[in-house]
Amino acid sequence: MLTVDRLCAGYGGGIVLHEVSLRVRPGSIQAVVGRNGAGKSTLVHTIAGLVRASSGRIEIGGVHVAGRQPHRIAQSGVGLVPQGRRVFSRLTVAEHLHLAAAPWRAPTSGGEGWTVARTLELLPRLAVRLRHRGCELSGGEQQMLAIARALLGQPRVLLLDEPCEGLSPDLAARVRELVNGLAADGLTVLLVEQQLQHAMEIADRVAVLEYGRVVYDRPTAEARRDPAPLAAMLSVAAVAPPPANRSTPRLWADTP
Amino acid sequence: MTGLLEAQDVSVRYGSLAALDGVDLRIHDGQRHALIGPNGAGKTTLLNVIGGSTRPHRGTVRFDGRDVGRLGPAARARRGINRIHQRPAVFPTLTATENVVVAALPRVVGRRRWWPGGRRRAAQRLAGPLLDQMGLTAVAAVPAGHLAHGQRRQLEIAMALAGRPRLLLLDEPAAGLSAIEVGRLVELLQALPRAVAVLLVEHRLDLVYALSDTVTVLRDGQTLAAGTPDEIRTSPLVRQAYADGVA
Amino acid sequence: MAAGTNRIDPYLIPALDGVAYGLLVFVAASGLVVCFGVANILNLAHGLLYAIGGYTAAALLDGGWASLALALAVGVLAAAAAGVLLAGLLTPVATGNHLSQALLTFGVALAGGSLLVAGFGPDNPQVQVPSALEGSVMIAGHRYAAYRLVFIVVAAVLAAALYLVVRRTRAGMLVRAAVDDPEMVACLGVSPARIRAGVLAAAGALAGAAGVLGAPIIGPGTGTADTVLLLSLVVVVLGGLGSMAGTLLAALAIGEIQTLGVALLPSAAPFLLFAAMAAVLAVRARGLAGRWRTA
Amino acid sequence: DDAPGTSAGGPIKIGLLASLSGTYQAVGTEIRDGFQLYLDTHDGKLGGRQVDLIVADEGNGAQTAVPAATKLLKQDRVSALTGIVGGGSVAGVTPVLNETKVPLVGSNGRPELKDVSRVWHTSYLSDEPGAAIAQHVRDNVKGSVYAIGPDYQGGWDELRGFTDAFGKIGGKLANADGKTTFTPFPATTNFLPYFARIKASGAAAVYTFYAGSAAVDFVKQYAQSEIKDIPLYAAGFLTEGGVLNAQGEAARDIYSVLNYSPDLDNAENRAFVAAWKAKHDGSPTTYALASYDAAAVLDRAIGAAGSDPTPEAINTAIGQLGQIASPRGTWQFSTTTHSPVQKWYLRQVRQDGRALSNTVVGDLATVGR
Amino acid sequence: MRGEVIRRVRGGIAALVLVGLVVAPWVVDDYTTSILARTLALALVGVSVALLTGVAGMPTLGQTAPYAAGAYACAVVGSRVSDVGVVQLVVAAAAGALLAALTVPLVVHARGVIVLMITLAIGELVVIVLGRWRSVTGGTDGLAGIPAVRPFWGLPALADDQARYLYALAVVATLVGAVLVLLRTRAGLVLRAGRDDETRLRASGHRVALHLSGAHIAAGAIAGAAGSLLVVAQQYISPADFGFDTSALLLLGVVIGGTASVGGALVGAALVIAVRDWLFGVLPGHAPLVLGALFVATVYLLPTGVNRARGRLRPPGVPALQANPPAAPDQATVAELRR
Ligand SMILES: Nc1ncnc2c1ncn2[C@@H]1O[C@H](COP(=O)(O)OP(=O)(O)OP(=O)(O)O)[C@@H](O)[C@H]1O
Ligand SMILES: Nc1ncnc2c1ncn2[C@@H]1O[C@H](COP(=O)(O)OP(=O)(O)OP(=O)(O)O)[C@@H](O)[C@H]1O
Ligand SMILES: [Mg+2]
Ligand SMILES: [Mg+2]
Repeated sequence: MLTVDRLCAGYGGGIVLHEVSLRVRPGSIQAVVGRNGAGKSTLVHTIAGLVRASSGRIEIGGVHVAGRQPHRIAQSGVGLVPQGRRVFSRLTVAEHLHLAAAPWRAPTSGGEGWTVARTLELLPRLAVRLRHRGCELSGGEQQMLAIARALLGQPRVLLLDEPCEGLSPDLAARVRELVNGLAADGLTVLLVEQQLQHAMEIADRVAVLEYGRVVYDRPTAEARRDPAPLAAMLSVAAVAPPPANRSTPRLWADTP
Repeated sequence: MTGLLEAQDVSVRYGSLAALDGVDLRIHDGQRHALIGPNGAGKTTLLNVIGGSTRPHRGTVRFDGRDVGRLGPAARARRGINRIHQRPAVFPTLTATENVVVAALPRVVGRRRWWPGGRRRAAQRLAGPLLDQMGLTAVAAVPAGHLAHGQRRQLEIAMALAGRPRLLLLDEPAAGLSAIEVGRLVELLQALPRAVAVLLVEHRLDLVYALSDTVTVLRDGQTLAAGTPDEIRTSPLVRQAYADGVA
Repeated sequence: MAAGTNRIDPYLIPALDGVAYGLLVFVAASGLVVCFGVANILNLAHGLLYAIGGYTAAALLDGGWASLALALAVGVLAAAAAGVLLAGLLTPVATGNHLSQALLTFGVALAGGSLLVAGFGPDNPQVQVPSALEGSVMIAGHRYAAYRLVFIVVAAVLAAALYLVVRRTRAGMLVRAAVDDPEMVACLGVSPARIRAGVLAAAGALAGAAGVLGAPIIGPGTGTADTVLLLSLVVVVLGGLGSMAGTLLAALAIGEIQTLGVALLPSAAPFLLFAAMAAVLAVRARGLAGRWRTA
Repeated sequence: DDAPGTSAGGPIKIGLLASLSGTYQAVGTEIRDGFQLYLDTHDGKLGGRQVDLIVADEGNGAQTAVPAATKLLKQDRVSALTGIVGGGSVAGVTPVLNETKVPLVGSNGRPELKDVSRVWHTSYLSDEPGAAIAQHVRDNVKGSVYAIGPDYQGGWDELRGFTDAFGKIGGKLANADGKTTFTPFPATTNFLPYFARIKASGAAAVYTFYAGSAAVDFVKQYAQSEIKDIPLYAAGFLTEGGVLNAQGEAARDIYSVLNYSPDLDNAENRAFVAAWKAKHDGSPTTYALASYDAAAVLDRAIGAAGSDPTPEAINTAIGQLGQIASPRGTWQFSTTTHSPVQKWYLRQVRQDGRALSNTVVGDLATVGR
Repeated sequence: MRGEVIRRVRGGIAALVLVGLVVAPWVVDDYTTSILARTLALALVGVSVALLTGVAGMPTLGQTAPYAAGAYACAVVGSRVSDVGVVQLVVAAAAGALLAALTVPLVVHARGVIVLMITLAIGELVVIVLGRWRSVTGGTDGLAGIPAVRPFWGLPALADDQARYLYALAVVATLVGAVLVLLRTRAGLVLRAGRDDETRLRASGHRVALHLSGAHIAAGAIAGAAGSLLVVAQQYISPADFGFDTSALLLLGVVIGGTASVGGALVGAALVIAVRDWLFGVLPGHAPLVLGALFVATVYLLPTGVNRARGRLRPPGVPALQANPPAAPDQATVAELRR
């Protein structure tokens, strides 16, 4: 359970997030969308403890964590896939996986634990790059590594900041499918995503952030029923209809 | 008609891994060419070879009829090859405006560019409208290191345009941009002077089809197919390539 | 044949000594390798940590093996504690912010150095080697200090251990990861502050050990800290910042330059070290020029 | 500010500049303590006037010494300056001395100076120890001598003093090209490669000059090297003061030449050593002695300078002092170089009770120009 | 708003300092004046260090090399050729620039700590040469007896501390002004960009090596000119003036001043050198201890210096984060936060 209540945060001299409130139940996916610079990453970073909250509450599993050191928050089960990958440039893929693996931590409720073998099965390209260093990977490979790194920490709360950026469409679809499965296993997921139709595919709720404020926060089903306000807010033509079968990767998902 | 850019038989090896293996590419003036393929196919590597930051093991790169294989990235930029990077690369302590000014300096034209400070002033005049086009006016005075991810990408596009490119190399320009920004980007690219050639790497195929005249599909460092967007869209080979890229 | 041997003969001992001296420099520098080479924390107080070990040795050694063990234990602990203290002082300075780190650690080195001298006096104290090692041994007809021979073994063991720790253990990986992106390390649930304290403690322990063991060769005194710091910095940077094999090679090269080089070219002796260093670094930088900031 | 010099019987300001931090701290402390000892044993008075001793830190050399001296001369307006460890510092301070016209009674370093009208030294000229011992080495060593020293002005002078005098009386150097070997200073911490060359040269003895930690390194490595059986002659600083303690057993039997040894048998020395030992551990060194003598010189000069001891008057008075009784024996200023004409002693490191010490084993020449 | 205030305050402080410097010789005693003159020379070297370290991103421990070249060139010219200040300045600056130009191939391709070590080696080599080339440099004991300088043909020689100080002040002010103007042209902008990301700068078509060489040579010329001021200020030079500790203190001073700011470098370097010189006089034997403690304290007390050295955090004077949303309420929050 992740609760954000009247959260304010910013950098140096200015405030970026203004009284943001969100509530993500275990087993559900909360999507956050919004224009560039709206404060999505700031929100994610504040929850992870990387940006200091100036006021407001952040609760994880009922425990107030705002103001804690980032490593403490990570220890309480928060996993982060940051925007821009941020893989360790001088560590090899194998070392990344070794470092991130936390087999001693209890696996996510309901699901089996994440092992190196299981992540490599999910992201086979990494398996053939095990001895490459972070800086030698292609953009997409780095993104895969960032996802693998977060999963191996056996998170209970997963913060995904545009996890599909740079992934080929099929792989992106598979990642979304995976996230969906994780949520079904009881994980709490906060998903930042630019492409609304992709977010709506799997999310239970959609929130829109505008200038650091939550201006829209509804269940996906409701948003689908009445797509106009959302579409207007993001000036997208229309909200895509629910996919017929969520588990099949749709190869040409982007084809207009 | 000879092409603006002719890359022949380009190969790049990293240890035992062939990132590019005998790739040919030809782009003529004003052509909009897209490069697609699964992750790790070698798209960025090919852009690096053309931009001069990676030296190929084999093969030649000719630009505007001359062999540029021995030139570094700076010299190629001065000849008109400008690019944006897959990971937005900006000058973090410089403001957005200053970023654009720096990018514009080498190829700026202005009547007084030989006067002291003249070049800088000419570049400065260019920066405002470019930032405006990218929707960055509000953050023009913010150091680039403090911009959001998507804003950095937009800034880098503005920088690439400020260099008055003849060939624009775009590595996933739309990644991380919101719908509004993507729309703006499409408009901008479509409004580019016809003489500017574009080489676009993108995973969003809707954009590829909307923006490109021709498409090359790479996979495992080799050219899998090339043709018009319509040909590529219907080619079963290409679908196969993507599917295998996942498994 | 005989003439040939004769021509080589005078250089035999310098060449051997170059190895011993190089290894001494390596041991002295090993703490800085961990601290600066691997963890990217510029610690200009490294010489001070070494001097702590040296003064401990001078105070405790009485010519017996037991006192050596005691001095080693005390020296390592004291220097490690100083390292932790330094980590505490460094808390507000970001990793990789070399200039501010330099400012702070240089200050600590200045102040700490004068405290040490105030405590132990300005004279170089006497250091007593265990009597078994005091003498010299004969090698190929030449006399050579026994203690320096022992050093060759100690340093070899240390080099191997360091390599294993840095390359193969989780701790080594964490340290290297923290250099790249401390925030992401924190997001893996490990406190970067603790990593930093650990690194400085380890660096301190190594420097303390080096100070105790090296005291009979580079003894404690007012200039010791500066000498050790300079040599260590040269070795670490020449060795390619963190590469264990490179550091060892660089240390050996420095050793040979300072002994064999001096024996062969005495008139150029003052220039050898710095000229070689500038040349090597400049050539290597040229090679790396393309690679530096692309990563 | 009051002008330099004061009304009859009033206090007088003396500036003492010495290395109280850095590489030469050991020497600097001895210099300060030697001067202070004289004051303490003379009611804190020089020439009947209460002394206001202002101490400043010379640091590692000219670049810190110059501002510190400037403060003493221009802000504190001392009537005389004393101390100064490094020759380079003296050279650096000279322009300010000339500007303020204050005399310097230096107690250690002495560079080559064009104009010594206001500069006096109670120590020695750097080439004198070598010149004093040359004859003894010539008489006692059967074979050639290897000369080696540190590569800076002090080292050049010390070694030149020896090699010039030694050559004049027919001595032969063992060095390959007949010229002294100079080791980078202070960078050299490992002397083994030089020892290999000495061994190869077939020298019958070695003459050297080192001080401070270089002296410790040199002597310790010498004792473990393959030339440990070759007799070692040196300017006395090689085994003087604290370094001897650090060298320990390795220093045994080394011969050295110096203008002082604490075991000299005369009344002044007995009183001086006793007073020193009452305050400090160990015996006084030549550094302390020179500074003690500088105080004695000032004592007599201020007394002779009359009711208004201006810097000028003090300077003139120093020039007229004549013989000075001192723990090292009687000496006097040379009229040309303004440094002592004094007797030099041959000493050897020998067991003295529980500790090793420099024991006088003979008198050498009286030297001074 | 806040940036404006800060800029005003800074401008005010700068003006005050300048006025203070001009009237100083009439207010303080000779000793302080002479120390100030010497400090000005070193502060000018500090400016050249800042130019390389902060602006061009080449942290240097070797600016003592061109500094020494300038000083010795000036001393030699002063005692053998001409006592005219302008001539000496030009010769010294040229000597510094020449030495810097000779070392360009060593440094332009290196970055970060590697530059630090290469420049350290260059500085040490120069000091060694100075100590051994006795016919010209007077060896380790240095050169004394350099005749007093006359600023310009026909003017009287500078005989007292006051005059020497004012001469140094005039030269420093002129050169610093020139540097500030230079940094406002595109050269300054491009150098800063290169410090941020060289690869990106190349990709935009700039000749990075050329810019860096230019900066290096210019910094060498400034350091050379400072060398001539040192000769004027203390009429004596020796290799000890150009040793490693001078480089180290200058670099630290520049860090304290905030590496990228010329004014900061001037003040920081001057402060460090002045405090050291002052401490050796008033606290004999404890100067290193106090100086060391001061360095440590500085890191804590001057977070701006620290942060700007890092070059990541927001420099003062940058406007608020984003285009503020039209609504008003957050203005209060922002204001609260800033207090
Ligand atoms: N380190 C920083 N220092 C100061 N301001 C920052 C910093 N990082 C981000 N900002 C500012 O905070 C605002 C929100 O940034 P944030 O990264 O949260 O946006 P975002 O919604 O994630 O955008 P995007 O979709 O482009 O990633 C932006 O205006 C940005 O300029
Ligand atoms: N410096 C390097 N060292 C080793 N291997 C590298 C290096 N750079 C790239 N590679 C490898 O070359 C292959 C091609 O990489 P490239 O970056 O060109 O892929 P890409 O097509 O751009 O992929 P993506 O869509 O994921 O960005 C990848 O498998 C990558 O791991
Ligand atoms: Mg973001
Ligand atoms: Mg790519």
